[in-house]
Amino acid sequence: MDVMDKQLSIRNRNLTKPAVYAGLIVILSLLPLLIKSPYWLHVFILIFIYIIATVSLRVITTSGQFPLAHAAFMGIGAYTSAVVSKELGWTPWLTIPLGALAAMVIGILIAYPFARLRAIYYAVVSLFFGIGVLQILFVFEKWTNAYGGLIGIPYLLGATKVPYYYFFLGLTSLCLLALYRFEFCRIGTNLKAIAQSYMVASSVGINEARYRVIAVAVGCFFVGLAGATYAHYNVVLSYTSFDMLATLWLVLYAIVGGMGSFAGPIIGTAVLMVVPELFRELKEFVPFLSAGILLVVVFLMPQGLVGLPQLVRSWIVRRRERKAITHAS
Amino acid sequence: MELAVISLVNTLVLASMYILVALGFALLFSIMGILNFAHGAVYMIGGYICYGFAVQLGINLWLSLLLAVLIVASFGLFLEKFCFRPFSGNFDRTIVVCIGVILILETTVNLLVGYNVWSIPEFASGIIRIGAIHLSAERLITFIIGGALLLIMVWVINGTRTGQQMQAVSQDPEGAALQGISIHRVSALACFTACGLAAVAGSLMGAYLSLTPFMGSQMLVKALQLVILGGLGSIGGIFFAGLVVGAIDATLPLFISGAASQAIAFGIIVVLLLFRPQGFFGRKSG
Amino acid sequence: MLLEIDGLTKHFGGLAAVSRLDMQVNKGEIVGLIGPNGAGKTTVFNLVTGFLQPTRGKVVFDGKNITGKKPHVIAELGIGRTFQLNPLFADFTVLKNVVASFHLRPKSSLLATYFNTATYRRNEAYILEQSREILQLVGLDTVSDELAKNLPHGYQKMLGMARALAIKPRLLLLDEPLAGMNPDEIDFSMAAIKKTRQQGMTIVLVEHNMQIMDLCDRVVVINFGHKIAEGLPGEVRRNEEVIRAYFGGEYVA
Amino acid sequence: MLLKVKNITVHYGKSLALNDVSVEVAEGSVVSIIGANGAGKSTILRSLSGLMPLTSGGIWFSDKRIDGMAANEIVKLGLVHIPEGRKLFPYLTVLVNLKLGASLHKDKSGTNQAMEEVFERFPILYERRNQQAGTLSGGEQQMLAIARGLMARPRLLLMDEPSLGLAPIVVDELAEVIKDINQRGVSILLVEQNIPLALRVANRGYALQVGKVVLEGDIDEFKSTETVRRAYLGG
Repeated sequence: MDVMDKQLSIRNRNLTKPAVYAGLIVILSLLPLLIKSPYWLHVFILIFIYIIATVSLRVITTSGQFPLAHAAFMGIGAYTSAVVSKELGWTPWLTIPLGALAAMVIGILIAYPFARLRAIYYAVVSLFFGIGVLQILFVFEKWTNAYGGLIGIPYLLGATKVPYYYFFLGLTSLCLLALYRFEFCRIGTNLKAIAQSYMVASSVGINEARYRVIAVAVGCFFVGLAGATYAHYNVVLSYTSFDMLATLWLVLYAIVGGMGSFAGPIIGTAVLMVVPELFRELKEFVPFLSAGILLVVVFLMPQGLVGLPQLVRSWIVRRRERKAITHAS
Repeated sequence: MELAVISLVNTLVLASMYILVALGFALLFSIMGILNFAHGAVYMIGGYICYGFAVQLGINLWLSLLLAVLIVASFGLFLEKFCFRPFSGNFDRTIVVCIGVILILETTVNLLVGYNVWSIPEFASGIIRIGAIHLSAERLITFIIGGALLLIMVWVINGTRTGQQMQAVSQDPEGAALQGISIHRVSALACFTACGLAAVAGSLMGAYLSLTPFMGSQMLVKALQLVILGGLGSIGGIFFAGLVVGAIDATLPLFISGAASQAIAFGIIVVLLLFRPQGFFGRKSG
Repeated sequence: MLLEIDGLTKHFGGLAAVSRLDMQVNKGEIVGLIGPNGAGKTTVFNLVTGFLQPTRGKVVFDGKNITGKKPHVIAELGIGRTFQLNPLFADFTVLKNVVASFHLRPKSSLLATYFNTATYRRNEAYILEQSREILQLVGLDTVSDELAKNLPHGYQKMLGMARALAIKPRLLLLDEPLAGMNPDEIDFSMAAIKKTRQQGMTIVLVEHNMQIMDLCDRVVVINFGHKIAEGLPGEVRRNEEVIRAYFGGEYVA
Repeated sequence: MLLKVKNITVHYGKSLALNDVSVEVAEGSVVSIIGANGAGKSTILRSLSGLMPLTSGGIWFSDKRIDGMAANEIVKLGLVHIPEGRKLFPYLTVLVNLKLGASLHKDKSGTNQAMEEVFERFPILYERRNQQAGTLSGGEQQMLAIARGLMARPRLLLMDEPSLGLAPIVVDELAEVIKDINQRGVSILLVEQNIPLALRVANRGYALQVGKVVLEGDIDEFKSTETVRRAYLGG
């Protein structure tokens, strides 16, 4: 099995992977020609946005930190951009980067004190932070209209779906490219080193605190970007999109897809968002479906959905072996 | 004066309910290494089951409470065996399992009774007068039941063989197994108790306030606050943190508008934890 | 003098794990730090490398006071170490363990790293070459593509040493380098230590296995945090207090 | 034979921890296993008490096969393991630690009697009975670990490095305690790095090297072998 994996991964590295990605982008680019339903375009656009969010979440986890405030940072980006463009009349093209930067700055500010927390302490304290920071929306009710929902946010590209579809397809591809490079250069290696053993990492001179902060800064920037663009696409914001439950869903997308690989969160997001839409007629029974997916993955696929091909492969091999044995005897 | 007494009573009521839920949550964490994110949902269905028996089926209220507790506690046994034991100590996968459980419970509630706000009838009615002070009997009974259960729990954990075995497993599972203690039995018992306590709190809170689908996640956050603030593994810490959080929740809104008080409450907690990551009474480790 | 430890003391709760320890290490020496289990040897290493803060006392490295500095700063100054329980970058390959440990020299800036500049690529190519050399030195070049967690115990120990060498240290602290090794691995590991020493490395090592004494220029014996003897390996072996600490009263001849 | 370990092989993750090891303990004897750190000594005890699954081989305790049984089931048979590092319950009192040692025994009078005997043998534990176990000194903790093991009323006591971190004078005391327990009818399988202690109390010895038994024999013969002298006494 090991040999097989190695061959496969070598082949992947050379040609298959880029080809697959290019093919995927071509197919996705052609999709609006086939799908005329604005509803389905909407679903795809949301998936693109959430892919940025979950992949940026995973960046932070590669450093061994498990943040449970990621949707709140998405909210920081979204509300910053929405409120500034609405109140000051700035163009979204300017406020979107501003929203992303706001998320990053707040991320950096908390990352320093949080760098002394480990494991579940980090997770739980960041969870409290996420809930608390969201309460600030209610304090500034005048601008955020947090209870009723913020409306009247300027559109980024008008009211039709197709331009957004291409915009987000491009943006998400760029973000993924940027984050991919981040993970697979020495910076990412250092983050993974810290996650595996922070003692060894610091004994070879890696500044643990600094790299943990870098991971958070990058993760928060990209999720802030996702939030800010979402604000000017959806043009209505509700705080429930960014609360604890929303954070937990982001985490679920990543875990169900598979935290161990770059592709995991992408696959997890796509599957967990598309499947409920496919079975929309089931209405209030849909959550059972989602729960079913969660339970199937957690019990049968320890590596998440990305581990499925290998699982199937090893299952086939085992079956073949069993057959061979019965034939022999 | 009156304000002070009211906020004191409210503090005690809230604190006793928070502690009931948090104690169970802490038991599961220290014995199985499970952060049970579904504990809030378990608390919620406790309330809804009690409501179902008492209002929809018209059964005696106290009997309904008892039935709700038994059903939810048995559900705890199921959770232990099929959802927690396979993933003990694995943070990622327990989150997934717990959210699966939350989804199933919440959706079931939605299908059966809908997402409207309901209320369980009062367990006691009327006003009790002590001098110049007026207290609702409902609050008093909630506090008395909560307080009594907590006292019983403290006695069980510290004074009985079973409780000592629970502590042993939480301090050194391998050491405990070598003394012939069955870790599975202790885990199952902890889960049974934890879910039962949550159901009591859910039913009482459903009468004291009301039943909403959000009560679960709100209580989950409280339980997390208590357990982390008190210090993992410290029962005294949970009680202390319960009073602190209860006081903040009962008192701050009297002075500052709701949202700001919430933000400040979380701010206080985050800052406390940054200075003392092991909580008030935490044993120094990790 | 390369390392000077002066009155080093560490209390855990009320107990002194290390008590007023003085110790010097000269350039080019191999010094053995020995003592029974629980004597405080690993604590000394943790104090020197910044993983623990001393209660009192001073650590001077190459004329510079490094007491209380962060571990990564001390690594940067040139002290490399291994760990007793030998944590690894378990999910990296053997080669990547060493490559990842080449964090300090040569160092690329964050931006150069991210944008894959020519300098960064040159640095990484150099690092790859150096890493292979180090693996050859410790005899792990044949398993460089294995995942570290799949290596046998003895190999993992040697990988720990390879990793410490990757920071190009001037002082190497080895915590039980021979523990859990079979006789062949012990011979091999001792040879590797000798080779590093011939290249001019200064080494302090903690070990139970008395075979290691043959390698040492000088031995410091501690028990319950106190230094009880110091001297040439031969002298220390005959020291009554040392024999008592190790074997109990009965074996004092 | 009270205990028969036949050709057991154990893996720790993917690496081989024990390779075809056989050990026997006769009723009433003290058997010592010596070897360096990482040789697999603790692994033997951990497999015996059900903490570690076997890859192959079998274990018989008074003619009953016990490999594959759960740890708490094995204790019931009278095979009691005092683990390395003691594994006390540090935040419970000495008294409660001792009571937990008798978790399996339902009869109160038997437990009380065992408790009396234990206090008689370790008066210091009686003095400290209401103190948290974590606050005892190293030597006292080791005595408590042994006492807790005795509370289970063992037929065979497995001791893993009881001398770890103890001062020489306490080690002497420990040797006396081991001999005394043995004289009262409990068989003992001792794993030690402190070779003199191991050789002093045992009737029979095994030497382990990287997961394999390289030497075994009755104690006098065992002691006199060149390998033992050279490898472990540094002479």
